[in-house]
Amino acid sequence: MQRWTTILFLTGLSIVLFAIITPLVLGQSPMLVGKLINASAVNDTGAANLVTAVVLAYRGLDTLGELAILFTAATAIGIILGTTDKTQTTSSPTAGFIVATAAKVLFPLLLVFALYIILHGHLTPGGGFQGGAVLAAAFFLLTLADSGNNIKHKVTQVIEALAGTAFIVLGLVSFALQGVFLQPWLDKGELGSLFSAGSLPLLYLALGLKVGAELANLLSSLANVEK
Amino acid sequence: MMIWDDIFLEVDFWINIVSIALIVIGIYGIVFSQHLLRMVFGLGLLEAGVNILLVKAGYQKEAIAPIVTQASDTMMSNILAATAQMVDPVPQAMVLTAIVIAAGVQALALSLVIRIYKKYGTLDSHVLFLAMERDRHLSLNQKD
Amino acid sequence: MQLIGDIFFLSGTIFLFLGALGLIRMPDVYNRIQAGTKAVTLGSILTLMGIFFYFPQWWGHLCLIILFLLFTNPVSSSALARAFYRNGISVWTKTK
Amino acid sequence: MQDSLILLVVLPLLLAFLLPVIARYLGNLSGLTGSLLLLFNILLLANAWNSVGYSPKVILLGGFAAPLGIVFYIDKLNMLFAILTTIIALLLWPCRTHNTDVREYVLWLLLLAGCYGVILSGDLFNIYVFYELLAVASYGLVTLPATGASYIAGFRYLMISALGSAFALLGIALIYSFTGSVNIAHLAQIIPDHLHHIWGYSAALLLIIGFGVKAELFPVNFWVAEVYSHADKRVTALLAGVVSKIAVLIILRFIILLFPWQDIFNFLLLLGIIGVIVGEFAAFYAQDLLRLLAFSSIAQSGLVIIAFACATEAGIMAGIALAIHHLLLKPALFLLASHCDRSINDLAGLAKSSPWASALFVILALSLLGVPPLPGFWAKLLLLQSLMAEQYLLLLVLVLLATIVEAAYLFRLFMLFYQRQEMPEQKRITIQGQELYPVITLSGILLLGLFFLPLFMDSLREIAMQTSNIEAYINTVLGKVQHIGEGNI
Repeated sequence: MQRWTTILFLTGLSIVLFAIITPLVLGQSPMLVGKLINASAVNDTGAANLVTAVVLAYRGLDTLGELAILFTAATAIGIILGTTDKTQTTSSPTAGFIVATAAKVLFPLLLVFALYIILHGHLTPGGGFQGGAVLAAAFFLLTLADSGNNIKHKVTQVIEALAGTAFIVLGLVSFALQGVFLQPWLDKGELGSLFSAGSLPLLYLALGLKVGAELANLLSSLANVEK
Repeated sequence: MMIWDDIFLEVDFWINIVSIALIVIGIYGIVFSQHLLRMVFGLGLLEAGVNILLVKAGYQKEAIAPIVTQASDTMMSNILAATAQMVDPVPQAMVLTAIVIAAGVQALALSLVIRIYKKYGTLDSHVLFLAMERDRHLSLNQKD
Repeated sequence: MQLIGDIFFLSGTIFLFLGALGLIRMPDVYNRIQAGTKAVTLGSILTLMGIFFYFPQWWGHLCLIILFLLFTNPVSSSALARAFYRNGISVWTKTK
Repeated sequence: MQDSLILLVVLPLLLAFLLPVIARYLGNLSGLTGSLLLLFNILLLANAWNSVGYSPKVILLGGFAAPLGIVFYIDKLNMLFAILTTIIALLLWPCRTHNTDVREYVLWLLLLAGCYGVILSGDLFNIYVFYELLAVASYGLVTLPATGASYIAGFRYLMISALGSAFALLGIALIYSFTGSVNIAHLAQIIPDHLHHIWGYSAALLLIIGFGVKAELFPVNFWVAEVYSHADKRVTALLAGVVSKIAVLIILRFIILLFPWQDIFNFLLLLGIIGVIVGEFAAFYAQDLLRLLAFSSIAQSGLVIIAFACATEAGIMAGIALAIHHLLLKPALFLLASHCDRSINDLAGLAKSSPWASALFVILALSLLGVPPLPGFWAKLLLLQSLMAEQYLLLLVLVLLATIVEAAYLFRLFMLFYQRQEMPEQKRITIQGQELYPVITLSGILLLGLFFLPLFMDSLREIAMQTSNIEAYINTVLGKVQHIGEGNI
């Protein structure tokens, strides 16, 4: 009986959702704000990647809030799981030859790749979040390969704090200079070159480091739950 | 028959189907399942379905990715002509935000699941609810 | 040219589908890892080769991606299998 | 001057990011930094209050004109809620001298940053982001007691809340697909006329249900009792007092600006009245004091929703009055009750062991009920007047019936308190210590407010007038650039 009511409910839900969603014809959205942003983004920010212009300039406060949410989640997980700061007294098994070798080869590659993604965020797809995720993966790979080489909690904490502060301070500097928080400043440079788009690459660098440290923190506290 | 052929060959139709399926499976996982881990997975599916709908809102027919590739071409008019044909970048930015938020919430939920499992040794929501009520009564009567 | 690419795509997606199916239907963890790794690796490589026939100018990127896949997929699956083994999950022995 | 209000959001975030590191050097002083920050915020708000004056102001984030970038919208209603949030947060600030976990302060700061962002923001997606920030911080705070029950309550809370957030995001996706904008002022030009059909309604329902989770709206409020009875008392006080009212504030903005349709108002009236009735009856049958207060909080939120759903100026005024009254009163009640966390029947004779505290509790509860000279009466009177004016007579009767039920359980409680029977020695409770200052301050504010009632009513009327002025909102945010690209729809 309960099974049938469940099925009935879900069928009804799908029909309702289908009725709501179907009139949204693909590719014909009105794009009121999008057109305006497309027309003015290059002029306003100097970033070749318009998504970056939206993420960091037009909707910069969303990004700050999102960063804060990640930080909140990491902090709350730290409280819930009670991160034990002891430096691995229990002898957990080593990862074995294959992973250890792979980590040695992959770690520098991943590091370079992450920095590339972060620093070219204003030119190509990618940016602080994606690069930060790769960065966290690189450091977590080291931990996997050699469990003695635990992610240093204190170091990530300092990086986390400094990177987050850097993001806000970059916004506050523009507040002090122009009276507007998170307005792009610095010289916009030549469109498409690495040193362009003013303060956006700096913001992305801070963002990437923050996200990387945050995710590494999160992974290490999930991995170090006392048995 | 022709109408059905048209509908089934539309990409739009299949995107809708996939997103609706993800949303419905996600709601089923959260509302009807008794297992805490399944609830977390359901949450992930639900968020994925909603994100597909959100990013779909920015798509334009025969438009290009919102990145200016001809960097050497510094003529402003050329750049404007290129950007006029681009898809809407705003939903992409919003989905990026939504994904990161969802990741944080799910990690938090998983850590709670770990804690609950360590405490009670089970992840069945009915058993856990009874255990919670029992704990509450114990703590109310024990304070004296 | 594009026909060859389509054939590669089709075979790639078949392998990917089989890998996904194996992930659900296989009886124990080790078999699942097997299906998940081998079939999916082959499927992705075939799909990437299909892309090569559509856009030949991207051969450099594609080669790098394929190399990366070939290098990382076996490593991750071996790490997973090792973790399961160390945690005492036994091998499926029933033979119907 | 009002541009510096952005610091309300930014400074708590900055301090939260820095605190884990600088706490190593500050030690026990690190809790104090948060209090100092809140004091600074009060100064900031007091400074901006005069400059906001009669016309609302807008802050352009990143310096981009309205529909492109994010805007903060500042009027007296927002300022009032920001000030009240700051005051209550300052009173509830968990400043301990020993056994400090700095991460608790961090979560409080992040929760407050989320509150300010939600109150001030004038952008739909930005509201969603800050609402999530507030929600995630509250998940962490709810599980702070680290008991098994608090983990389970926290998990259920997280699941319901995340489901609601996904609904809200779905509503935003629908709205964006139909209009191509997320700026509220811009949407207020488009939605009421161009989306007045089934899709507008579904987006409205999704958004209201989504943000209604924190507002303790009827179908999504069953987390309330568990969470409030298991969480830390200060967190409970903040969630029940401040956060739920902020969520109601968002819903008010939505129904005034985006969905001013009679069907939506009727739907909200229905949800509100069901919430009131369910809340009062559940409180009547509640077995312990914290649960009783939690259910009565649901009922009070329902009253506020009913008042707002009248959608007249009088209704908005009544709703704001009820919300402010509850916002000041509920934290005090929860703090008083936190020491009597046991089944109701064990509270017999409480008045003998702690006469002052039970007297205070009785006065506050009478105000909650709406007994004539107390401030709660005036707020409830406003509600009844606006219901009368709109001819919602059945609703009026139902509200009065719910009040009778409320009176029944509250007076039962008072009788227990003042029973002659002696309390057993080992069960004796005294209410004192750290909770005393916030309780006394809050009840002082409430009772002193009685003397300034006419003044207060005038400014409330002014705020309600400003809030219901849609044209002013649109003109302030979008400036002279009217009707951007409306022809496309």
